[in-house]
Amino acid sequence: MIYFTKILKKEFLIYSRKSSSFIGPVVFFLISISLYPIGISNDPDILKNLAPGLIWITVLLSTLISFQNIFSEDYEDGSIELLLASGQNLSLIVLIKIFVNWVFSCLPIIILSVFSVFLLYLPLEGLKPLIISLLIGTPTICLFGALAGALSLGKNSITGPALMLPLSLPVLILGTQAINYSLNDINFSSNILLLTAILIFLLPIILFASVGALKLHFN
Amino acid sequence: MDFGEFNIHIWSVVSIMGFICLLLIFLPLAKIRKNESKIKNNEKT
Amino acid sequence: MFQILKNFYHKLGSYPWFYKISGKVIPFVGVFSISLIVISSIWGLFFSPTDAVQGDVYRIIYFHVPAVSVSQVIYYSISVAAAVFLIWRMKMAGVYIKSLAPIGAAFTFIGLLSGAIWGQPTWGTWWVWDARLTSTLVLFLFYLAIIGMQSTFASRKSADTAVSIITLIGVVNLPIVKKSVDWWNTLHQPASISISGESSISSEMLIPLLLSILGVYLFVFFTGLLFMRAEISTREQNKEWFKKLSSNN
Amino acid sequence: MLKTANLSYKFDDKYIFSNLSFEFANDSVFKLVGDNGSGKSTLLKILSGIYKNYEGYLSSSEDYLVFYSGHKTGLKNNLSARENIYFDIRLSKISHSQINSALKQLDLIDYSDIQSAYLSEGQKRKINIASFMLSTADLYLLDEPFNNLDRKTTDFLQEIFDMKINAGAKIIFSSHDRSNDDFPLIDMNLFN
Repeated sequence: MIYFTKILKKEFLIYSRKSSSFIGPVVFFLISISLYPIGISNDPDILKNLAPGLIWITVLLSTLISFQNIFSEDYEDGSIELLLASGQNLSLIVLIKIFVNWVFSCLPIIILSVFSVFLLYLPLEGLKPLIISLLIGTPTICLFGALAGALSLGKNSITGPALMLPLSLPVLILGTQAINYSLNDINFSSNILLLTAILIFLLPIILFASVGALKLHFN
Repeated sequence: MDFGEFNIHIWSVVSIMGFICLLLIFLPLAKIRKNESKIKNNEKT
Repeated sequence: MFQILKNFYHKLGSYPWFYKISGKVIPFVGVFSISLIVISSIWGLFFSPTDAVQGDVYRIIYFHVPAVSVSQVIYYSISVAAAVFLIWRMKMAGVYIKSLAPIGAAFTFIGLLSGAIWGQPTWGTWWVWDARLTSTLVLFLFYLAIIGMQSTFASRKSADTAVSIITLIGVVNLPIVKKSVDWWNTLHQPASISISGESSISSEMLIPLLLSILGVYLFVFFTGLLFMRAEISTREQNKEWFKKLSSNN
Repeated sequence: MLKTANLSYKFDDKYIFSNLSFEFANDSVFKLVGDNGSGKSTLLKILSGIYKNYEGYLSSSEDYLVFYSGHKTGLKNNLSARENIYFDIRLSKISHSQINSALKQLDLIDYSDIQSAYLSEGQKRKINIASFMLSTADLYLLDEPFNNLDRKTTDFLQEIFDMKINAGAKIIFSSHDRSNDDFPLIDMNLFN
């Protein structure tokens, strides 16, 4: 247990030192959110309809930028070898890494997305489903990112992005649908439940697969 | 279809498919030839 | 019977045996498949009747339908190979996946492109975001992912394992994508354009279509053998049997 | 007691080494020598549990704690030397005073709060030596520990070796230098 809290602390320290890890996604998010009205239209009616999708897609893309960070640095500097040599439960370590990555790359954006509601004229009743769906949906996307990162490990390959899109498509649909439901006064809880189910169902599978993929690089 | 008639939709599909099929044949053939000739060259030297 | 199958399985797993046999089979399959494609194309393009509704453009069907159907069949076959590789560690299954993936990608691309070119004059649009088209696009992405995965691993065996995992993820993911897009479409505004109108097809059109499907399947078999030979010749370059074989030629 | 029997390692279809049978007794140092590509690093990685798909047997008579140090240092660029040692996952709980004394002995105390991205290769190796010093493992697997070191640190590393052995641990390390010491040699060239 001491071992895992140590890793958790270490990861937090590393991410907090590496300002690009959390400022990068935030800057990306702000830039895109402010570019949408300019690029599409500043008509509130048009933006209102697009807002759920735009916010979700932006969050998804900024995750896409950061998922490479999860393992590539550890691979470059040899930390992964030490983790493998330690004989400890690797899936727990991977879980910690994904969690810290989520806290630093997704959580700030989710908090910021509150403001994007005003910038993109999303009606206020859409705020609650937006935040809830992002909070439950983004960990799943981070999981996919971890798998893609573990497979391509430090090399720039098209595999990561090519895997990310199809895997995260259902999550994106459920998330944006939840917001649209609430705007039309339909109960959106079934979408949130489905997102939760996806997360709980995929968590062990993806962890197992990522650990397997990591080990493949040391064979 | 009349022989004299030119339908751009059909013929673009035909030509793209033909081109890709040719690629699919000649890429592996070139690779096989390269690998086999590499051995021959090694033996000569 | 079982013994024969088992022997065949072991032979199929042996590189020299496969290399020798495929070398003998390839010319026949090649000539046969290419002539089938040529015959069915000429038949379909010039001799089958013009469609009453769509006019001549419908003739794209002789290229579009075989390409789309073969691209899906290839994906199912490589996911079977992926399972075989992960369970029985059969090396030939890895070769099979690596060789068939580019062919599958090529035919998915042809399918998407010919579909778009066909859709433009008939439905007035190049693309519709319905479940079938989206899942074909996703299929293309998975092929690309499989092809892109090859270069990230130093060891062949690791690369094959990773590729098998991706393939199986894809085979689970594809129906999910299809279902969720379907669901999304029914909940959104109903699509103004429906592509699903299946009209009955006359036998004069059906025969060249069946011929072209058969031709493309055989062509995939042919190029599949070629790609597998190329892959084996790369992997086994330094093996005695390969050196002996290629210096005899 | 660590034992290998007919240990072989295959990369794809090519054997890196084969039929390695050894007994590594306690309280001793073993030196792996061999040409480039003879499998020194690979053997260390197998013994440390990083590589798992070897052939043959690897067994030990009791549970032991392994300390592995490879070519790659495992140091985090944006952590300081002190933090890198404190958060070194190979070490159990250690106090800051222990870290300080280790850094002092290695002449690193002036650099202890600088992020390791700005340290030289030799200094990075020294941080790893500090970790090695503070570790209480039973089996040490070190990949080329004497590379990139100055005379003084080399001597110091030798002293730590003696210390560890007196404490009952065993050390297996690799080197491309065949001369000048009295450790039992394992020549990897013999198993290619």
